[in-house]
Amino acid sequence: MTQDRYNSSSIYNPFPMRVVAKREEAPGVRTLKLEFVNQEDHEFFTSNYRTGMFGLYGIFGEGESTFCVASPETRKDYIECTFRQSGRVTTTLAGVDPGDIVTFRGPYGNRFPIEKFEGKNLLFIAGGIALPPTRSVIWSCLDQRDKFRDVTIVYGARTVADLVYKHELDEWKRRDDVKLVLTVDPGGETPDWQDHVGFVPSVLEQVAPSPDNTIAVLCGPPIMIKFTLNALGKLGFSEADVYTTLENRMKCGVGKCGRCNVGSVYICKEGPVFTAAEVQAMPQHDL
Amino acid sequence: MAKIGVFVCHCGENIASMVDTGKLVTAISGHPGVAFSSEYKYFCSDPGQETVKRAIRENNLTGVVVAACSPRMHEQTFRKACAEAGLNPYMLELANIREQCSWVHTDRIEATDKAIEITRALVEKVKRNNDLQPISVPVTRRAMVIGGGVAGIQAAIDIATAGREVVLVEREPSIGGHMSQISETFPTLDCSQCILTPRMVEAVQHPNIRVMTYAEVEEVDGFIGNFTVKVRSKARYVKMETCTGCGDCIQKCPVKKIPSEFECELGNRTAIYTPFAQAVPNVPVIDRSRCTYFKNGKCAICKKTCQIDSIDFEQEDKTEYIEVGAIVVATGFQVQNTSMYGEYGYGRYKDVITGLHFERLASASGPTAGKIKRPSDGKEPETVVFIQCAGSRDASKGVKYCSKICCMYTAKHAMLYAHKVHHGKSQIFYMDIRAAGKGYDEFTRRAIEEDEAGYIRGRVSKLYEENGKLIVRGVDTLLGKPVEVEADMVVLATAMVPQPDAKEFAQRIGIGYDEYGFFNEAHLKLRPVETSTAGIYLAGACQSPKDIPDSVSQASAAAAKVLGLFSKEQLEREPVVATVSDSTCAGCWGCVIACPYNAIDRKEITDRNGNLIKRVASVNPGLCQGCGTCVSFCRSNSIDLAGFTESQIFAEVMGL
Amino acid sequence: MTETFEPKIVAFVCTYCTYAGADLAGTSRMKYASNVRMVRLPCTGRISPMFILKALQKGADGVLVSGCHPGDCHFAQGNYHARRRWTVFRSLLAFTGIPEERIKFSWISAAEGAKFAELINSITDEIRALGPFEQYQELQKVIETQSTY
Amino acid sequence: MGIQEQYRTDAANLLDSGAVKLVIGYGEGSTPERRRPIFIRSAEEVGRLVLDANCIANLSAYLVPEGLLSDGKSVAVFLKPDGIRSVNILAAEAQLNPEQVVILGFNIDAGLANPLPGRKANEFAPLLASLKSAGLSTDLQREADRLEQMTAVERFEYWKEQFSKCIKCYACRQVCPMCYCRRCIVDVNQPQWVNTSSHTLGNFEWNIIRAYHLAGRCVACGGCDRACPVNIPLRLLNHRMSKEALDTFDHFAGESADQKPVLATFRQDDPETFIL
Amino acid sequence: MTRILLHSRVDDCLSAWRSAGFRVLAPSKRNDLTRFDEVHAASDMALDLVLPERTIKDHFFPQTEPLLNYRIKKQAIESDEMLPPQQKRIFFGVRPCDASGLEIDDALFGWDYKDRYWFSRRENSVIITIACTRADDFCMCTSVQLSPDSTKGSDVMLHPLKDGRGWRVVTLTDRGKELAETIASMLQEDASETAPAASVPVKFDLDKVTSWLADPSNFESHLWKEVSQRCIGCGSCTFLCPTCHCFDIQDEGDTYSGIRRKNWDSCSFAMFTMHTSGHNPRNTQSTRWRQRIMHKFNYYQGKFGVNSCSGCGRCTRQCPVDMGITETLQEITNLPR
Repeated sequence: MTQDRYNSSSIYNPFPMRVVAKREEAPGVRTLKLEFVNQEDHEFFTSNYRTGMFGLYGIFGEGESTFCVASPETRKDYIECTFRQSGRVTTTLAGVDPGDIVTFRGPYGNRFPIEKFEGKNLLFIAGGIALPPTRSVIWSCLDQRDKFRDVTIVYGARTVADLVYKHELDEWKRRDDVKLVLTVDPGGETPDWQDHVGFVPSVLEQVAPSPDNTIAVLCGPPIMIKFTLNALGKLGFSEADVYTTLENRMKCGVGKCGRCNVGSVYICKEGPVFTAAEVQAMPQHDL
Repeated sequence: MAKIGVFVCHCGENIASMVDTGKLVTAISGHPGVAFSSEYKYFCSDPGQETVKRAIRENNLTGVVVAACSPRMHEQTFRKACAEAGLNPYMLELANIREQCSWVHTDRIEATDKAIEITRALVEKVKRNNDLQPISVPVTRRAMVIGGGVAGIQAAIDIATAGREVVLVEREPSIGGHMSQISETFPTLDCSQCILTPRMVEAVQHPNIRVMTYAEVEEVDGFIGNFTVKVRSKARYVKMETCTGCGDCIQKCPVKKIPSEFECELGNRTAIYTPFAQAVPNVPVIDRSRCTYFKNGKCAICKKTCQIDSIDFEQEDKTEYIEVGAIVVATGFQVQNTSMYGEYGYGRYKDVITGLHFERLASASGPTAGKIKRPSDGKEPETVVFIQCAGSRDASKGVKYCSKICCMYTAKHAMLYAHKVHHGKSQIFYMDIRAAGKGYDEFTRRAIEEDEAGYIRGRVSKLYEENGKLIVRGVDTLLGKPVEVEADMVVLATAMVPQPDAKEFAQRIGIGYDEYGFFNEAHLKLRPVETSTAGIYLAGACQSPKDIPDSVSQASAAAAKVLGLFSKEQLEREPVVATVSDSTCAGCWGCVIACPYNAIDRKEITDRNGNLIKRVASVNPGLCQGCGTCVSFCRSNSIDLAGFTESQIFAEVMGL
Repeated sequence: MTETFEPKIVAFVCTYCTYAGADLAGTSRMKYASNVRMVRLPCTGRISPMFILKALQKGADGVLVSGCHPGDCHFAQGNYHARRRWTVFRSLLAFTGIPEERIKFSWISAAEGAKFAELINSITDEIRALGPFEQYQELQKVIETQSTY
Repeated sequence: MGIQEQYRTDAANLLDSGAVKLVIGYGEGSTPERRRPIFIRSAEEVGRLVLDANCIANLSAYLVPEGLLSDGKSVAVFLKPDGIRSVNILAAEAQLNPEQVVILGFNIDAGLANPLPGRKANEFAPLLASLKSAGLSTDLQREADRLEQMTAVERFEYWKEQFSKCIKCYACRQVCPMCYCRRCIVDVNQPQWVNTSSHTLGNFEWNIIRAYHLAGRCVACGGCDRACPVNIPLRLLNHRMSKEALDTFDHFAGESADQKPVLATFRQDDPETFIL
Repeated sequence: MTRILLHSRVDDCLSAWRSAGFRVLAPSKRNDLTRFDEVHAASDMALDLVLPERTIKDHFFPQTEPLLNYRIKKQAIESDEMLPPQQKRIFFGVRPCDASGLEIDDALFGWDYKDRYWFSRRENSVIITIACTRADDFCMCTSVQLSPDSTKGSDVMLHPLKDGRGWRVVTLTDRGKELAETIASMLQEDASETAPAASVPVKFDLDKVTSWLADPSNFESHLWKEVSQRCIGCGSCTFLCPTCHCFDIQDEGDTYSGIRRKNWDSCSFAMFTMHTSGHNPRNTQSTRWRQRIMHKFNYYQGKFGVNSCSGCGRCTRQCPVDMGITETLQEITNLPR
């Protein structure tokens, strides 16, 4: 299916998407909810999208920017994406309103093999703006909750304000089939903050479930990943059971433009989802 | 995406008659990002502004373009409306489809197309506008008044009386200006000195006024609320602090035959002198170029004469930097040199004089003690010819403008002459009699009817001397006949022109001037006492020819502006200032060199441990005036100007 | 070039002098050609050479850059800086074959409404006579229109 | 002792005495005629230094990378007069402290490299003054004249052809000592003033804006022209700018370390023949 | 059976091909630059060059290429893809290294999904290669296991005759055979001896190089810094490389419409991998140079089974500071075992 579509029309010609909702998540961080303008585009997405994949979101005249699809594979009527306003494209995307048209190319890349997670305990670990990719997997699992055993979510941000998806955090907090652990960096707490204060790796060491029969999904900035992997190692997690995502600068999204490769790996094709073991095998300097 | 509202104003018929506003609205409503568009007869009216405000609120507009008149006209009006509707006032652009479109074009289709393009470009610009906040700067609540004529004195007294400090700077040894040279004033014929001297004294004695005479403004630095003025007090060689003004030194000074500037060279003065008897301060100065002591080291009689040792030959010029928040420029005018009129014989015939000479002749304190005597032989002239518009309203030789006061002072001169020389006969050549003003026309009528001034409508073509008489030839255009008058003295009503150094002075302090050198007001009608440089105001004849009442009114108006500025400790300024991107600045300092305001400093960027990482440019928003010279210099595009950012201009051009 | 060719002229002007001069032309109801689109800037010192290039890319057949007379700059020196930049940039454009006749520089004060109107008319006539300047825009397509593309 | 031997000895002494931490010079290249920049950090290595008439590159560009001079230590560099002028401009634009630059000066005359007396940039002032009075290259002027004599249409065609070759590899920029910006205008994307595409318009913009940015700063070392892999005569653009700066503003790039940038200064009586 | 093409018949071939709807491109010199350009006569060709300065990659992967055009409407967008023209082309006088480059890049443009922009041009092109009888100081095809007469990427191979009258014609692919048929009448049977292929010395030990690069412990070797010290970070080596294929995508236009373009980009540029956050994985010139070498001789090999270098030597030939792949690989070769 992917091949057919790619070969019959330019991979570079994006799908028009209508913005249907916009949410301010944290300072400079926004979520857009997009719906397909064309039915065949939607069908293509529906038949190809799996959690973990990413897309190129764009505005004609400004360009495209890469981020994950933050909505789960169990909800394919729309696409949600969450991004921080920083460059030219994200600045423009931050300014769109419901009714406006943006573009989407994708879904690209590999996915979290959640069928392999079935019957296991799940530990989700996310830092800051990296909750969106994690959240896609989380909902993909929670929407079929009975297939998995215990679900633990550890999410940390620099400050309370920087926590994204606050309404969903509340929802997860209320659920008794999810254990949610929130933390903010020291100094980032507000006076009424009830949860943890501390960096994710150290909080993790206090709250992590047993590594037995547990899959960990870890997303965050490079420095957090590095320390969290150490912590997971100490806790006894095998590198093969830890999944993470890598994000590099991308332009084409389809393994041609040569920008995203780390070693011989094209993040856009063979990623963005990797096991910790795969990440360790890459040239670390180029990450 | 941005939600821009576009409001197309008809300006009555001013725009709508030449621009198809309906077509403009239709075209613009289809433009990406335009969320609302409408047209209305007068958007500047209250209901018009209400429409704008309602549309902003109801549509959550993120920017507004008003397609109407020039931003110079109503930008503030609509900014205020935006602010009242909760939109940042800088999210507004005015598309000028009146002054630069409907009023200047004759083809409705072309004008409409142009209006659409102008408006679209500004929609694109306003999409990139940013919320800006006015900049607050502290105000030094002290004013400087430059020029100690009647306008300067009035402005100083008004500001001082309201409780603010004033520094009054006059370059002559005494304040008083031209008004102190005048004999009587129209239309009341009261003595000029009599009404001016008390004001001069009031100024010099006012606790809030510091009078600096014989002093020149050399430089003005800074900006509204925060000027630093460099003033050089010229050496008087007489100690201000101790001199009692007894005048002994003047009496004894052996150099007596110096033509007096104050007397228009009709009288003489000494080398140590005060310009006139009622000078304020009454402290003489030594004219170094004429003084024997300074020429050859001998004499020093004044020093010997002075009982309180107030003569100090060692005195030097003194430079001071004075901080002020506002400046009133009241540097006055001069009388035009009329020598370009060969036909009038000025400079060739001693008895052809200017109006100002006549004032001195008529002045009770003047060289003739108020007797009208002609300069050549001191005889009382029996026929005096006055020639109006001797320079004014003459594009070929003189100045194009009307000097405004000549009709009145010529009438006054004729009256004074009639009062002083009862058998004398005055003949006045004129083009029109312009006597608009309270009591003015009555005054000229009195000159004609009571004092028998003979008005001849026409111009003088030739003037020559014959048998000790000045023969004035001209045409009486009412009779259509040539006339010839034998006169004993001729008085030229010469034009008022700017001070000779006016242009250079304007450049020095940073204000605009017109082709003649009169200083430019910010708006002829609506901001007549302000200059385009914020914080600098105008009073008196430095702006345009004025009579005394006008000069005094304008001085009070300028004072009111200064006091308005001083009513707050902080001043809010337009946030159109430059900012530097620290991450990309390479620190080449080109901008620092280019900035006309010295508003850019070098800033050190350090890491957490205080180690220097690099040096970058940094704009002081208080000093920055927002010209953008630095922005277009910067090779790496590391400086931008709020309100006119690179992105805004790019969008505007790409939207055309 | 057809006889209906109407040039597109983009003017970059300072707000204090030339823009005000154009306003004066308006308030004086002087009539002039409608071909000019004004971009208002605080000062000629703000005008960067890129503005001119972008106007040409956007299809301008002529560009006018105008500000206060020397000595009259509201910002004291902006126009002096601008003059140097224009001197240099103008010679560069000329050297690269962008006709000097298409890039005009002028000083127009706030008082010179008449000069503004006359200038717009004269440069419009001049540029109309020169014809369209599509060569610059078309540089964008040189590669894909080559026979070897 | 020939100049090569002499300068090898000088370099060894400078390194041994600790006067400099690094010598930037020329070494053998991949063909007999080629010389390549080399970096010598110890006296033992000075034998690799070569100095002859093939040493034409302006090595001053290697002085500006961030961090090289930030420790306050000095660096010696082989420079021709054009390189000395570059050092002056870099000093005038606060990119380096000329006191940290030890110049091993030479010029090439009649196929030979000859030593120039002096060690610090300011010691070469008389030399630079004489270069200024000697004027710009007459060879370049002859080439430029050929273009000036064309009609505008012909010139436009000429440059269109030349710029259509440009591939935006930025070798001209990277090799140029004056292109030290932390962010080049072409990398500014908000807004995108210069089209990054290497279509002829984008190339036109790039080459024009670079020439403009070099106005009054180019020392005619020819580095960009030689570096250009597609042989665009960049020297002519730069020469035209240098000529404008010299003829109109009496500005000779790099004459001294306190020279003010020609485009950040002005004179009230600057000529303005073209302004209406 | 061997057939030859005489130089004197080239013009006839050109007319035959033109009437068959082909555009013929050959090395030529125009505006001080040698490159493949459309030719109308043998006299337009510059076949005596060792190599033209520009590669034929330019005509398959142009320096800038429109991908699509777009129009921005109010709350709507429209876009149309812009594919390259369907023009049949013959590249005449290609050198074996450049022809090999095309085949090397086929792997990249063809994996997972076939890049239509590359392959529509590939499919419409016939490559007529002339074996090299001369080489210069920079040629290094033999070092990367190719040769002056390697047939990789070619449809037809022409071997220069010893007597200099023409070339022996060897067809290599169906496409080549078809093309030869169109000029069958201009070819003649002839057993003349061909000139020996150029002798190109082997400059480095590729096996040693690839195994050294494959050793992860060498990733942080001091060698990277030493060999790249004088690198100024321009993109000329990548842009003149017959196999470098990195690109950028940029939108260009005004408020109303524009074109999305694919532009060459280079791993030498500091901005290439810069994240918007400011983090740059390859933040020094030495790491960028390492990426280039690793990509050509390790990663590409690992992924597509072939090295991404065809040995043309342009990277060194035109380097402003006399650097290049050869020197680095020689340094690696010279390392003690």
